[in-house]
Amino acid sequence: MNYLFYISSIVAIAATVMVITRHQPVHALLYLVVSFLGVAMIFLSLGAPFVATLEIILYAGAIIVLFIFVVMMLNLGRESAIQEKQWMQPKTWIGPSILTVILLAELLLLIVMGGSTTIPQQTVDLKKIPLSLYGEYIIAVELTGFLLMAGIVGAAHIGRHKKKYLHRFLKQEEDAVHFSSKT
Amino acid sequence: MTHQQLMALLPFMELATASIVIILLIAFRQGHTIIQIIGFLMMCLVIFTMWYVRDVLPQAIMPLLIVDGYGALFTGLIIFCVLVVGLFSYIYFEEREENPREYYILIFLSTLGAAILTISRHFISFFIGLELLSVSLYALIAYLRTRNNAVEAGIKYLLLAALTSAFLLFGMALIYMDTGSMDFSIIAKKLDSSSPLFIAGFSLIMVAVGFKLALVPFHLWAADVYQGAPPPVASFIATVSKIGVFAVLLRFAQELHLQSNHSVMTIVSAIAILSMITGNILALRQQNIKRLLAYSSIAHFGYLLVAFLPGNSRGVEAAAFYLIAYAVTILIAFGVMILLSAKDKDADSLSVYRGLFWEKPFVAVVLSVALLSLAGIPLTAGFIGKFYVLMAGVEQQAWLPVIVLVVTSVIGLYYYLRIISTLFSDVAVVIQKEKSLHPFFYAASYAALVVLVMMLLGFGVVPSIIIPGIKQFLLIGN
Amino acid sequence: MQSYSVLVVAAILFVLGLLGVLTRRNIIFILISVEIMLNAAGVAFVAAGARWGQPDGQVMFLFILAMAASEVSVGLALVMQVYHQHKTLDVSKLNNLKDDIET
Amino acid sequence: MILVWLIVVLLSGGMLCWLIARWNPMAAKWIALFAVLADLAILMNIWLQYGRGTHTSTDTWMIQYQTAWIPSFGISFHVAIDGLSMILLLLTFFLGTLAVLCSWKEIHNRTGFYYFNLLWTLAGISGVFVALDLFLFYFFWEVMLVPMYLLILIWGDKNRRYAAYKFFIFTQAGGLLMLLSILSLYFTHGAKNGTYSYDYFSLLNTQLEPATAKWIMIGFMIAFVIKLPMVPFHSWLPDAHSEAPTAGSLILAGLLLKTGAYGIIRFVLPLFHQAAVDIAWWAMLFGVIGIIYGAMMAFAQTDIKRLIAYTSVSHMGFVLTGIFAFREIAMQGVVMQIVTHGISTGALFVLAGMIKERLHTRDIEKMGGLWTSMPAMGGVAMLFTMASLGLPVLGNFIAEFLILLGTFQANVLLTVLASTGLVFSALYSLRMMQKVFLGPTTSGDKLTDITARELIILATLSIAIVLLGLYPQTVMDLLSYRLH
Amino acid sequence: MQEVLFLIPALPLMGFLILSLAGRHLSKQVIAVVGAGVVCIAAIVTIWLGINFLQAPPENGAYTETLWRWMSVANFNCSFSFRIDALSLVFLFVITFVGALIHIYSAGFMKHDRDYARFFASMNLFVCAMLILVMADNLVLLYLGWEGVGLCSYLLIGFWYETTANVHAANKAFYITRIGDTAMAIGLFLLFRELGTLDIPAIQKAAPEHFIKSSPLITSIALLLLAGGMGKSAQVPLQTWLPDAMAGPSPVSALIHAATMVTAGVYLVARMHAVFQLSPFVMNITAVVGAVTLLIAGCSAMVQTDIKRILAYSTISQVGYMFLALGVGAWSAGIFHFFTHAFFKALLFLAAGAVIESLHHEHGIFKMGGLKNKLPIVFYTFLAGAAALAALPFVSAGFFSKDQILWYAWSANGGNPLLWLVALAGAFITAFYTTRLMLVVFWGEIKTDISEPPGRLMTWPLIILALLSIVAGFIEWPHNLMHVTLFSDVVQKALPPLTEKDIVPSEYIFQLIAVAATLTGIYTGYLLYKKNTAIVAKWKEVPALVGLRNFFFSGWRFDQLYHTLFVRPFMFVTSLNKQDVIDKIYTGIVSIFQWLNGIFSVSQDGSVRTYVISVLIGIIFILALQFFL
Repeated sequence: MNYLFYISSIVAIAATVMVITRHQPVHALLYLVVSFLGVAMIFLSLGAPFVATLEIILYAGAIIVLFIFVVMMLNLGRESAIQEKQWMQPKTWIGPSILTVILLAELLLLIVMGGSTTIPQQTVDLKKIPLSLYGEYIIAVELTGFLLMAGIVGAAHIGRHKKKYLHRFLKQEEDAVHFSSKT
Repeated sequence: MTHQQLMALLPFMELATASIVIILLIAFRQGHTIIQIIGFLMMCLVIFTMWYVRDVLPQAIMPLLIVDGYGALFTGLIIFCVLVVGLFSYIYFEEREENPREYYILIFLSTLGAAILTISRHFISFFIGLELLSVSLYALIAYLRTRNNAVEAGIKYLLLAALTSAFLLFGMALIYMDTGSMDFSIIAKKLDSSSPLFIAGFSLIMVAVGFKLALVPFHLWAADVYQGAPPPVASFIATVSKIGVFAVLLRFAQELHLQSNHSVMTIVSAIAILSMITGNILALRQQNIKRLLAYSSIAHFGYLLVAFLPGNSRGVEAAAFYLIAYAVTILIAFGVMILLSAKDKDADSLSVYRGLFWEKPFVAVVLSVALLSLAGIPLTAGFIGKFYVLMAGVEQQAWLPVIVLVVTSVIGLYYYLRIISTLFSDVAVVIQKEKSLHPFFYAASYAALVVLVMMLLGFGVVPSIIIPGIKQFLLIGN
Repeated sequence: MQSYSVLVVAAILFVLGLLGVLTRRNIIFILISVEIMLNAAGVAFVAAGARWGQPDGQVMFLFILAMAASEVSVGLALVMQVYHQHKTLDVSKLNNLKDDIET
Repeated sequence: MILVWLIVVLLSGGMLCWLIARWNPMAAKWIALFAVLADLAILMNIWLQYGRGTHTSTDTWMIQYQTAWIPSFGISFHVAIDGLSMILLLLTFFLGTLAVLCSWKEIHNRTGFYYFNLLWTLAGISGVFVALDLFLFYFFWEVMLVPMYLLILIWGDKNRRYAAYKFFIFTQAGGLLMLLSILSLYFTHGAKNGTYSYDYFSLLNTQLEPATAKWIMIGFMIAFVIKLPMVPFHSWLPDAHSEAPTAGSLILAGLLLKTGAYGIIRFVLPLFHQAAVDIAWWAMLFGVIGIIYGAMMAFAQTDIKRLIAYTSVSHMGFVLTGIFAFREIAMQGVVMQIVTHGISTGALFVLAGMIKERLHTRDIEKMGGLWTSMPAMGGVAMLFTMASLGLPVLGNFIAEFLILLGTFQANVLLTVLASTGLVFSALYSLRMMQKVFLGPTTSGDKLTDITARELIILATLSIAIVLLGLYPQTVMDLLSYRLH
Repeated sequence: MQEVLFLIPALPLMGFLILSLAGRHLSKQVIAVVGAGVVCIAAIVTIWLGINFLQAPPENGAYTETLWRWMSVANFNCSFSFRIDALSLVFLFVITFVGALIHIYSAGFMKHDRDYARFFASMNLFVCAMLILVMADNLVLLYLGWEGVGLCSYLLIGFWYETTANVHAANKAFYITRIGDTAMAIGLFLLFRELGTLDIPAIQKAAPEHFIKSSPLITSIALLLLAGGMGKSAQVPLQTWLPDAMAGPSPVSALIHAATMVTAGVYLVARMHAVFQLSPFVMNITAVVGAVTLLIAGCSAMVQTDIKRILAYSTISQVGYMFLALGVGAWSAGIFHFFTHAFFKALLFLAAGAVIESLHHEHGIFKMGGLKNKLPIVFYTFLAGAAALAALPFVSAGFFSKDQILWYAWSANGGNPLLWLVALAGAFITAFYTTRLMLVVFWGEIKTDISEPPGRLMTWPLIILALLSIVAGFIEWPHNLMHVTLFSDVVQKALPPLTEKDIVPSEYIFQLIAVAATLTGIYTGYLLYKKNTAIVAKWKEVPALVGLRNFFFSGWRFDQLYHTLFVRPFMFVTSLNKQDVIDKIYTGIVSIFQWLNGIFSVSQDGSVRTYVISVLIGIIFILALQFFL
């Protein structure tokens, strides 16, 4: 299992590096899928097959698809790639990189200082998950429902596409102008 | 779940129900006014229920929540703020051509999130409450999406909130890894206070909390978001969201006795000092009232952290009182702003307020009182709040933060006085007589302002009317 | 397997996500990077759960998942609005709200 | 209870003025005048009751009133008067009456709000002079600030905003430090004695470590010397005085500055006696610096109100020096100085206001020879100029003489330096007189001499200053009510 | 008897109050009656009191009256109380009597002036203050009078305030005397610290017991008091104000700057003799100051061209004689000179005033001339005064008093041949410039037309004073000539006895020398200004002499010296700091914060990236904190 963990970790990290360096949105998203798959393998190696599956289905499946959908809808292709390419000069990433490396170093130092214990190589009983979900954490689950509702309501309102009107009575005039300019 | 636990949870359930009710109302195509009134009634119901169930408190709903006096106090405060915000929102949106219906759903949901924060005693409820609050806020901030910059403010808030949520989660994970539990009280038992993992985890959690409370150096969003958001939402962020997050932080600290942890206190003191300094300095020359209030709130939460430092009952009382005073004050400020806002432009530029006293003396005086309260001048609740905080700080002999508090308050005076002097300056702008508000709205908002100002002055002159109440509430469950 | 090695991996992923947030201009990329960070936090939770042999880590992961989903949905809706209003997803163009220093 | 009424009358009078001025601005003036006079009458009554007779009881307090205010903090509404308070309150209502009178014609707009602020300032000041609970004291200390700020801000001169800010921020800065000190004292006392209280009498018995006492005292001192003002902290004063309306300057110079001196006498000395003794030399030194610096600044000014303002700095230097001499003679002198400076400088500000009303300028370079057209005003001005330079017969002489006489026993060198203030005061006073009233006539148009209303104000002040110079014993007896 | 003491100062005070409060509504006649009347009554009361005093001297040598308790704090007590002993009586008499004459004169002199009431009010106030000064029972009350006369002097020098120069002169007088006053005040503080009282009799009594003779303490007290006296009495180096003080009307010069106020210093020293006697060093200083002053002022008087300035310098010089006398211990001689000087100097000023008034306010003596026949009364009275000033033997009061001083300058215990020599030179100089003045003004040809001769109101006082200038000296004769010691008998009661050196040359020799000096002086004047005016003209071509003349003319350049030493630096420093440097500190703090605001605002650039970096830096900082704790 250890090998599985290390290999999948390397895959996940490498794929993540690719995600943040690709110019093409779609490429990046595909690498992200790889990264998620890697993470799923890590979960597996940690004895959590259930979340590994969820990782693949929901993250790699649903959320990535949502992204791809938006990318396609907004037709982000070449233009955005060129723009990112221009942007990705050393001077733009070198500063943040140094800072993040410092943060990483600090985190690693604290983690290592925190000592270590061996993670037991056994799968957590799958039953326990739904039991605790619908047992002690039932309120959290219900709240999550509200969280999702908030997301949906919010997205529905924000995503609604409406022209800018100063006033509803001006709508028709503006439409007329719009029309005349077309013809 | 026992009957009593259900009773204790009743107010929160009502909050949740309220959002559903609104959805149903929307589904039945009810108008703004109906929604508003129903929402208002629901709020009143929540407060009433809270009063009603206070006898069964405290009730722990293991492992996630504990409804005790502390939670009830802060929830009550939150609900009160939402009540006022709701009233102002009604006025605000009635004037604008934007469909305000989803707005109320989101308001209720985020209130629910904040309320959950006040009673959570577990990382999961902490996290969910926070997210419920933030996700609703993303949409609320960008609610007037067609207006310039509302979307920009929304996306800024979203990106940073999500980022800091990740920090929060990572921090929680580290602590979980360290202690094997996400329950505050169990963490407290298992905690080795000098554990590096715990410190790292707490630091990361502080990022998220600091972000929500707009503490330096996680404060940069605040001004932009206040400016871009509709004033009622900005007031909501300034009050409800911050109260909720502060409540959970305080509970977390109390449960874990963080105040005795030297490194944690160093972190908090550093943040407090930085916030006080930065907030006040940033506000010095700001011409936009919304931004100015944002900066001042940065400073105020720095002050509040000074009350947080001692970790004794006086500190908690001080924090509670300060939050009450602050919330009332900020609501007045935003209320005035909403009242003065024109249809297509919020009254956020200082020039709108020039010579307001001679045009609308009542509003100007109200605003002045609020500003004096923010500045901590006697006769106002803000003074007692600041006094309380100082008292807590001095008692703990936290001299450095206390001195910084005093010095920065002096700096802060400058910009509050600047606004006041603008209000009283001579050159009165001819206020364009647009379509004035419906008389009812005027009456309602004036009444609200009067009540708020009475509270502000009442708490300021006779704080005894509220302090015993706070103490009593805080005693429940302790 | 040592617990810290998982945490190290999670930290690396987390920091990579952070780097992505910092270096990318496209809002979608930034959202993606945030997702990476959340995912990293999830890894840490699952590892912690595994260490203590509790289901709580995995339960937390589920909540993270839900939160990520709702966040992304609102986020993408905002992205659409941004694109419609600004005709660009360049985050550095979104700086109308800022301090105007009076002189 | 009667003491509460003193304040309540002013507060409610102020509110009433504001409300009624909408319909009848004239009524507001009369209400204001009536309110202040009522207070003056009440106080006189108390004085006659308690102050005159030989006091046989050992209790130095004439009247006390105490009721709980914020019991959870140990804060009570505790007010009381002794001789010192009585003197200062009499001064307050005396000058308050004149302030109302001299605003009679000067304030044309927003009359009601003006009198509201005026009365509230007076209320805050009287509160400061009677408060015996440290929290209450601080409360009033700040209460007098806001209306004064508004007085300057709204009815001030051209540069009023700047002056108002400066005034407020300086005072508040000191005030907050004082608050810190009050809190420290509260907790130190509580930790020692187990009872947490802000009450003056219980705090009096606090045993403090020398280092603690020093720091706590410094907080108090800074607040008071800013108000006083002591020299490095004086820079708010010329601006505030010169921009304020006449009544504002009168109250600022006559009363507000006195709260600083009062604070030192009432709180710093009894509460931190040893610490105060330790810094006495420095305090006296700064007092002397103030005397000389203020005088030199006054000499250089061309703005008449600024000039007078700097003379206040100089005169208040005497107060500081006198207090820290720790001699009874000097202390009597200090109280005399407080009273007489209030009257004489107040009168000078009133005169400056009258001149400004007529000439529309404060620049003394543009004045000259005003005696020709306004001999009566010139005469009064001469009187108060002489008072300001400490001419015998007038009250200020008694004050300065006693202060110097007392301080001489404490420190010879500093007293000698302080005495040079007598020369300096002659320099600036006569320069002012020369530039304004003497010399060739510059204003071509005939100026009206003082009117009947102005005459009442000036005559009252003149009589007061002369009486104080000839019968200072009245004040001294009143004060010794406290000292013995 | 004692109960009426208060009337003496109260009468002029009443006059002041009436005139200052209601003066504008009264006619000039009423004003004159009130103004002069109160002083006359005061004079009558004084004379009556004096007669009583001489006939039946009170037990302890003084009348006292306490009006009310002024201040009583701790161990400091002082009352409004008056005390008249022989010394005070002399001063009282001069003040009220000469004062009354001058008031009467003024009624005529000022009759065309607009501010008639103000003039009399100020004059009355002056008399009142001066009376309080000399009647005061304690030093605080004395100080009150002391400052009061300073005020009146200021008011009256600047009486014609519309001329800036007059106002400057008034200010100058006030400033310089204030310096002396301050020194004196410090002296009082010191006295009080040592003795615990400021009552004059108590001091007289306690001082010899308390102080060690010649101790630094008593020396400093005496020096400080002397400094006060020097300021008021225009002694070097505080003499520069007096010549400028001539800007006031002539009666003012006569009353304040000749007869009374300038001798306040003399009074103070005499009054505080108990203190001065304890410090022989300070006595010597007093004598030296007097000697130097009389010489310096005399030299300046020789070359002045303004009639009043000549008289002013001569006043300084004569007061110098008084100081000299006091310094050498000839107390009564000093007071006697004050007594005679008051008459003849007041006379000279009044007469000069009459001259000036008649010549259209012309002050320059070289523009006068030939007035001998035009203004006969003025001429003869002036002549009497001049004779007294020049100390013409036997026919003038000045002779008797000055002769005594000359004699004691050598023979008294504190005396010294050098002092005598200086005094002698002074006598010569005095005679010389007096002659010069007389000759230039009254002889020669008429240079300016005369408007109207002075009326009777003005001439009668002149005549009375002239008579007194001649006869006043007869009450005290040099004892080798005729043993008349009416004056010193009286005064001596209040003053310490005179001690003389054991071995001195015969007094006759001194008198002869003095008379010779005077006569030589008169002759020199006659020679240079009447007989052979060419000599002076020739001298005017010698640069060294012209330089010397200018040096004398400018009063030995004291003004310029003070100007460069004190005035200019003071003006410079004050103007430098007009904007208050300390204020700059605060504005600096404000700018620092504004600058900081600018710096901090940079972080609010609206870019999400900046915000994230800030978060990042924040967490890095917080984590880093852990490693350092």
